[in-house]
Amino acid sequence: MGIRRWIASWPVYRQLTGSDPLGRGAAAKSRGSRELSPRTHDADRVVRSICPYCAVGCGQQVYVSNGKVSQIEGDPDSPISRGRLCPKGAASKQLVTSPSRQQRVLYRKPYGTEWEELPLERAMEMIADRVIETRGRTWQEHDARGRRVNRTLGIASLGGATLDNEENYLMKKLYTALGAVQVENQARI
Amino acid sequence: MSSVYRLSGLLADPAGEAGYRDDHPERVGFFTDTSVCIGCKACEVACKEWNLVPEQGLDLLGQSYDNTGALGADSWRHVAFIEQRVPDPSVTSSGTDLGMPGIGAPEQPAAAEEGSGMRWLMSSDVCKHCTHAACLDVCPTGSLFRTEFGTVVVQEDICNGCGYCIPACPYGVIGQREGDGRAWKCTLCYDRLGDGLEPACAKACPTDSIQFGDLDELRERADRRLAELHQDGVGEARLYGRDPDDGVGGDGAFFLLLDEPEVYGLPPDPVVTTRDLPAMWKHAAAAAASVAATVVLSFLGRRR
Amino acid sequence: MSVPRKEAMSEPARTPDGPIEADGIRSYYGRPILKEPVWKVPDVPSYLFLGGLAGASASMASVAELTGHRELVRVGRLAAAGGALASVGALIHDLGRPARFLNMLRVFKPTSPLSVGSWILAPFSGLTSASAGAQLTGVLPAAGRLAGGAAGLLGPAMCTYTAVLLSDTAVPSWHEAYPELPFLFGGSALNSAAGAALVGARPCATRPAIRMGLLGSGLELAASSRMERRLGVVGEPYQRGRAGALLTAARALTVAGAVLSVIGRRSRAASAIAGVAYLAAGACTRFGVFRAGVNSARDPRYVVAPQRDRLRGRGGG
Amino acid sequence: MAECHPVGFQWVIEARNRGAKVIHVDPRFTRTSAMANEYVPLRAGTDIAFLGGLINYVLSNEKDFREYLIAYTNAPAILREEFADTEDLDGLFSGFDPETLSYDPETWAYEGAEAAPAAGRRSDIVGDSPPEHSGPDQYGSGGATIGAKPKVDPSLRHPRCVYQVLKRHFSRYTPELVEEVCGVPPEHFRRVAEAITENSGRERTTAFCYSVGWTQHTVGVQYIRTASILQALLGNIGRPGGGILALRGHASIQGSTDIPTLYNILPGYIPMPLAEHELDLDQFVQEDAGQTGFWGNMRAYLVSMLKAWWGAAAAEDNDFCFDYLPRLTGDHGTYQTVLNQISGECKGYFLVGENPAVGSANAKLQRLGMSNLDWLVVRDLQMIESATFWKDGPEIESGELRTEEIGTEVFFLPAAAHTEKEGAFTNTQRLLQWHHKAVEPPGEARSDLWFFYHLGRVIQRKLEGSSEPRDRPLRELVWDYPCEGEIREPSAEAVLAEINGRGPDGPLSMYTQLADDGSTSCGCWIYCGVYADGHNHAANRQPGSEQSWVAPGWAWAWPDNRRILYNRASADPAGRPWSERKRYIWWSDEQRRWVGADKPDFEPTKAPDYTPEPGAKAQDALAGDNPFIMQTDGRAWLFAPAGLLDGPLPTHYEPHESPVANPLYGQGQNPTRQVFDRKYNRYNPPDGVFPYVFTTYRLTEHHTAGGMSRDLPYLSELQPEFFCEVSPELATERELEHLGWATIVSARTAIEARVLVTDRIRPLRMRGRTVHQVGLPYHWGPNGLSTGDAANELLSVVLDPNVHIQEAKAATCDIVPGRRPRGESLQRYVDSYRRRAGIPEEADR
Repeated sequence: MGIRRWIASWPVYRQLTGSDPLGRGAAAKSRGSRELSPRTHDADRVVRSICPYCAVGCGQQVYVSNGKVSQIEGDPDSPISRGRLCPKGAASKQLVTSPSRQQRVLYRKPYGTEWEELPLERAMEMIADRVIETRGRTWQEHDARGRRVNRTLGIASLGGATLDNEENYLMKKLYTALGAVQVENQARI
Repeated sequence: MSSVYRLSGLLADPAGEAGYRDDHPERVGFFTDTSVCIGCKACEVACKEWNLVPEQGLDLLGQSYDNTGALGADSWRHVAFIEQRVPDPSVTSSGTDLGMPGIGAPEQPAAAEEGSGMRWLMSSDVCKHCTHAACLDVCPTGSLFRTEFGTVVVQEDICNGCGYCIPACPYGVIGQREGDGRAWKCTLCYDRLGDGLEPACAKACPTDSIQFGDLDELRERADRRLAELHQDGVGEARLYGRDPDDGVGGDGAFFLLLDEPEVYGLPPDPVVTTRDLPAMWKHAAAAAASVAATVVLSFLGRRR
Repeated sequence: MSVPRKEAMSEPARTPDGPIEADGIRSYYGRPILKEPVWKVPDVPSYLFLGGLAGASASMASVAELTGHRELVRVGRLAAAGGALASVGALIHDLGRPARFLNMLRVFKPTSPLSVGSWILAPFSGLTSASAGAQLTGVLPAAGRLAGGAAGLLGPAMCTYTAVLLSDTAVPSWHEAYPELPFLFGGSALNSAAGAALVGARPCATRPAIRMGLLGSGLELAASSRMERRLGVVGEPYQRGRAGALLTAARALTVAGAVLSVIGRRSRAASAIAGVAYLAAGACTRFGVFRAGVNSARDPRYVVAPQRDRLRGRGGG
Repeated sequence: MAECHPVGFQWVIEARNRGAKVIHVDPRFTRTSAMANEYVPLRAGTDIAFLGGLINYVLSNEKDFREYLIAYTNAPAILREEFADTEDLDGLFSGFDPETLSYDPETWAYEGAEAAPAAGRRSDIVGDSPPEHSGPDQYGSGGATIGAKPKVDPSLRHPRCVYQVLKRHFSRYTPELVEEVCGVPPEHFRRVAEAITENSGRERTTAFCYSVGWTQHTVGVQYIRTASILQALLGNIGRPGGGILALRGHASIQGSTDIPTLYNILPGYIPMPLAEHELDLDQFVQEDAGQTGFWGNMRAYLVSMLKAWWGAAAAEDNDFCFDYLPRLTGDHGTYQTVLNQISGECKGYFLVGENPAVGSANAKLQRLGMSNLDWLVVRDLQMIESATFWKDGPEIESGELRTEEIGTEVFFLPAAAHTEKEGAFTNTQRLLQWHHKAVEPPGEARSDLWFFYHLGRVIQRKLEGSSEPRDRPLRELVWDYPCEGEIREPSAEAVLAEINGRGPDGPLSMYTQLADDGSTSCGCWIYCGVYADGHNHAANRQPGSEQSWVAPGWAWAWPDNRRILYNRASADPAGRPWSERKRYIWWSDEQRRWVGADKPDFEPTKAPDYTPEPGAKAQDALAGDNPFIMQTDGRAWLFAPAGLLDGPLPTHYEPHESPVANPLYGQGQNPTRQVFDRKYNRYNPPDGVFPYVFTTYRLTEHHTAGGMSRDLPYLSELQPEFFCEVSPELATERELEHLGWATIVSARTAIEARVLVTDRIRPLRMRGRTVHQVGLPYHWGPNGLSTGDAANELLSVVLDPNVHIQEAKAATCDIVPGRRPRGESLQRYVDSYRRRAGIPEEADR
């Protein structure tokens, strides 16, 4: 049985007994080819997304396998993009799975020459302290001409335009409550 | 070779000829309409993302915006960029001389968009999935094989890197991957086809320059498009690889070009090398017979 | 990896004008249309040479066996086995995945000269090894004779299938040469085998080998001159550069070997030198032909010009 | 468009295949040009002359869409006698004050109508130096308000009616002038003019697409104005296939303007209040409350926003916490901020997915600012140049800065990618599209939502016991979003619900439901309805193939899911489609409402014959044939009687740095542009030292400053390094070799690039002289896989006065073969250029 199967799996045998005597097709098909299936086939889920590059807003389908992004493709349902993507959109998987992506908080001391690692929690506390301190130190109740301004010019922000609306909303809301007015983004540039 | 197993010429059903049963799927392919290619290279990236093709290195080639250079083991799609000067009616009419020498296409594209003074041809090249595929024919291991879709695919679990397919390809498509040793090229996304998906490049192509489908249907579509362009005065438009009677029996991936094929780096009249294989074997047999005869002859006559 | 590509750019492709027009031939920045063979040097030219040597030697040995030229049997068997094994080694070494060399026997493809060649080479190397083994050890002499005889029958095919191997490619200078190349390789194989005999046998035993060398040289020179006359443009790579030099050397060595084999036939040293000349000629022929093909693949002119001519001949575009 | 928005370009190809003519106007021949029927190269920075030429062509050949023009634009309005045009004043409009380099717009008003400053502009302007106060971005999306209905002459014959004024103003913009300024031959220009006018009118429409090639100029706003005038004249606004389409370059750059991280506006284009002695909510809104059009409801929009922010603390008796809003005193834009960093006023900086060390004009200025901070927080996916400037920036290499002497404390926080968080991007056509979360962010990477929510939470905790009045806005801030999962990610949908707004009965569905009495809350009034019925409409995904071509079932457009703005203009004044071919929204007599494939950008049941009662307010004051509902008069403005700082009409000014003089006027440049001539920001004088024009741009293969592309192998290999593009003629003139190196110099610095010699860049002939242009893609910097000098190093900071956007698209330079000097010799090299050009040296460096 074993030997017979072994011989039967020899393509030459298939050449001699099958419909592909020249061994250019059916007889030459390998086990890998017979078992081939696209990796999207076994994805755990397909998540609908939007391309993060330009503002055309192409639809994307994000395939997830084992908690990892395994493929990103255009969403054919999108009336904007009809499933198509440009080179950047097509490189989205590389963008989100890039090995050079930073995954740890890094900290550079004043006058320091190298990065140091810093736990995220600690960084959040330190940044909050800096914000409160700088705000207090640079707070303007009134400007030089006595007009009420209620603000700080000591803190500024420049945001990209790849942020979600909800993120921009929280930023603007928090900054405004902080009295920080120098809040800007790519739209000015 | 028997007439059933043809090595060249018309062949209606390459998958059937390769031993697949009559219920095998229709032959599929690409029609790449370069008249709407915007050279974005989405095809190159989408292909690499799907097929996990390695990066091929950073190298500014200075060939217009083409930094890929050619098809190969690590570039299964390659967008060619060709800058050409063409007459500029607005310049001649205002009598200004831009000092443009008269180089450019020998048959000057009549309908090159007037006024531009130049045109920029872009074309996404890919494996042609020939009806008579030399790479497949010469492959000694059966790694390269004809799929049930009529396409030509390297089986990576088989290839032993003998390299024979590489000089056999009349288009210079297939290449050997450094550090891996095996031969690689476009699979027409064989794995996706099995799942009813279209190849990654065709799916991504923003302007539908790369069209995927049943080959017969694509050929009709291409004929219509060609007629349309000719009607619009784009006389230099031509189909390349569409003719099932050409030297490779027609390409599974064919093109609408706006200049001579060689301008895009394509051979003007490729012929599958195995077309001549029967003749080659005959010559080799004759030569072998000559060798045998010579040996025998040398031992005739005086012993010393 | 970027270095060679950068250097390639210092060729005429550097002009920013897009398609290059040289000699009326247009191209894509002067880039090759074909991929040049990735076959390694010296692996593959050696494989071509050694295969030819082995094939002709095996045939020589078996005819010698029949005609009682014992010394030539010995030299032939050893050269055949040595050549065959070395040629197998060279072939495996050239593979991108040497561990998978057995895949060569996974299918039998008449459309693939390398498949056919593998199916010839595999038994041939086995048979020649067996016969050489018998020769060396004196064990099972009958089996050795049988193996040698069988190898002798395969020998001529060994000499010429490698020509088909090269011709069955898109490489212009190889493909277009398919009518002559088997004769060129066959002739060269004959004088290589003769060369081995001249080196390995005493002058008193080499007379058939000398004749074989002369006939082989004649065949080789005739084939090569016919080839170069017929090929036209794609024949150029056989005449130019290193390839041209190698082939010229091959011809000179062949002639020298032939002449010396005759006039020095009584001298062991002269015969050996003639033999070496023959062997060197065989190697030069394979290396030269190999390199000429590679050069023809590199230059888009050799691809485009004949195809354009063909199209013109058909009255097409 | 093919270059930077390839997937959007599929529709252009589709249109071309159906017979549309595609015209591409650009200094360089791009992938778009390759697909165009007509490519028009022109000198960078001269589009107003080109578009002005088209306007002149339309007017002098009476090619305008007359019915549309009379009914829907302010062409018939009559101007005051005191108005004087640039044609009369050699390049200045009436009202210019040479002392302050600013205009008093009083004389630009309609006759009989007082120009009134708009909301947020009541502060006395005179106090600050004029180039530094806020411009028309103060007016939100509605433009400036005007006080009363103007006198009109529907026959358009009155010499002071807008139509006639326009005609005179543009009469010198002849094809010959276009050639002289732009380098476009008259024959070529005429073909474009004919194509555009033949393709406009009842049966056909023409669309304009633009990008930052129009905005990044010292006259950027006026570029758009010029196109608006042309499109309004041709009747191409509010109609299918028409419009002026901004092709924005970032996934949610529209969203970041709608819900602005911009200093001068609040969500929904409500202006930030300016500093004033006695400013309360009523006063702030006063100017608008009595006004006509939808801005008449601004109090409701603002009060609802204040309720969303300060909840119960915001009440009638405390002006709904209006006082919690900080006040502006001038330009607080990003470039001013950087100058404040250098001067030491600004001490802490957040960079959130932005890389100014490469992406902003005069990148050195940015780095000098950052190296003078107390602390800097950088949030990004990759290690961008703005995070590492202290270590390996160009100033470290040149010896201008030393790492050990930079006191900036730097926090780098890894960000989550779009697949690792959920939220909405607003695309270039105002579509809010939700992206769902696919996977968890890796390691310590977090979304910006997470970062700002938790930062706010920590700050609130730390200030818990504070009695400082300044801390009340923080302590009372509504900041309680539900969190999910192990990393405590705040719910983006909860934030969206707040943005959408709530009333007593739950989620609101339309901004007309907003009240000014505190009974509704709404974070951004124009987004009201995105969460109608508690359903996330941004996540709507009805397949395009299963609905009409307008595709209202896919995502959600602001406002109210309307896909074409001002679409009332797609019907004639009587409400009938202008033509069957171009029908879109029309009045149905049977249904007594507007019908069509889209939602009407109009009150759905306001009949075409509606005439407002005298004294009517807000939208009620607009007639049934006033399509431009955000304007106070409901009309498209050919002439802007108020709202712009640099003139009521566009006119050609040379870029700040230009090798040629303005052929139109003695006034060469925009007189009100913002100039910052100081150390590290010197300008190139118009002499021979910097003889060439350069322009910056993007390539398909990369994304802006490269943070999302230069680290990706598949993109980097496609465009592996920085290069410059020059014509063969310039290459000969300067001995530049294809693929060799070139050094490009401005008064700021010198950079090096590989050279691509290409016919795609063409020398332009104008007035007997040749202008050479150098093309510079600006994606590169020293970090990442694909590297090179940053083109933005070369640019100066000089701004449009209205919106403070830098002139990045036209400047001057010199170009020479070879690589640039390194280390200290680079400074000496640039100094030698400055010396030759007569610019003060940076002596005290």
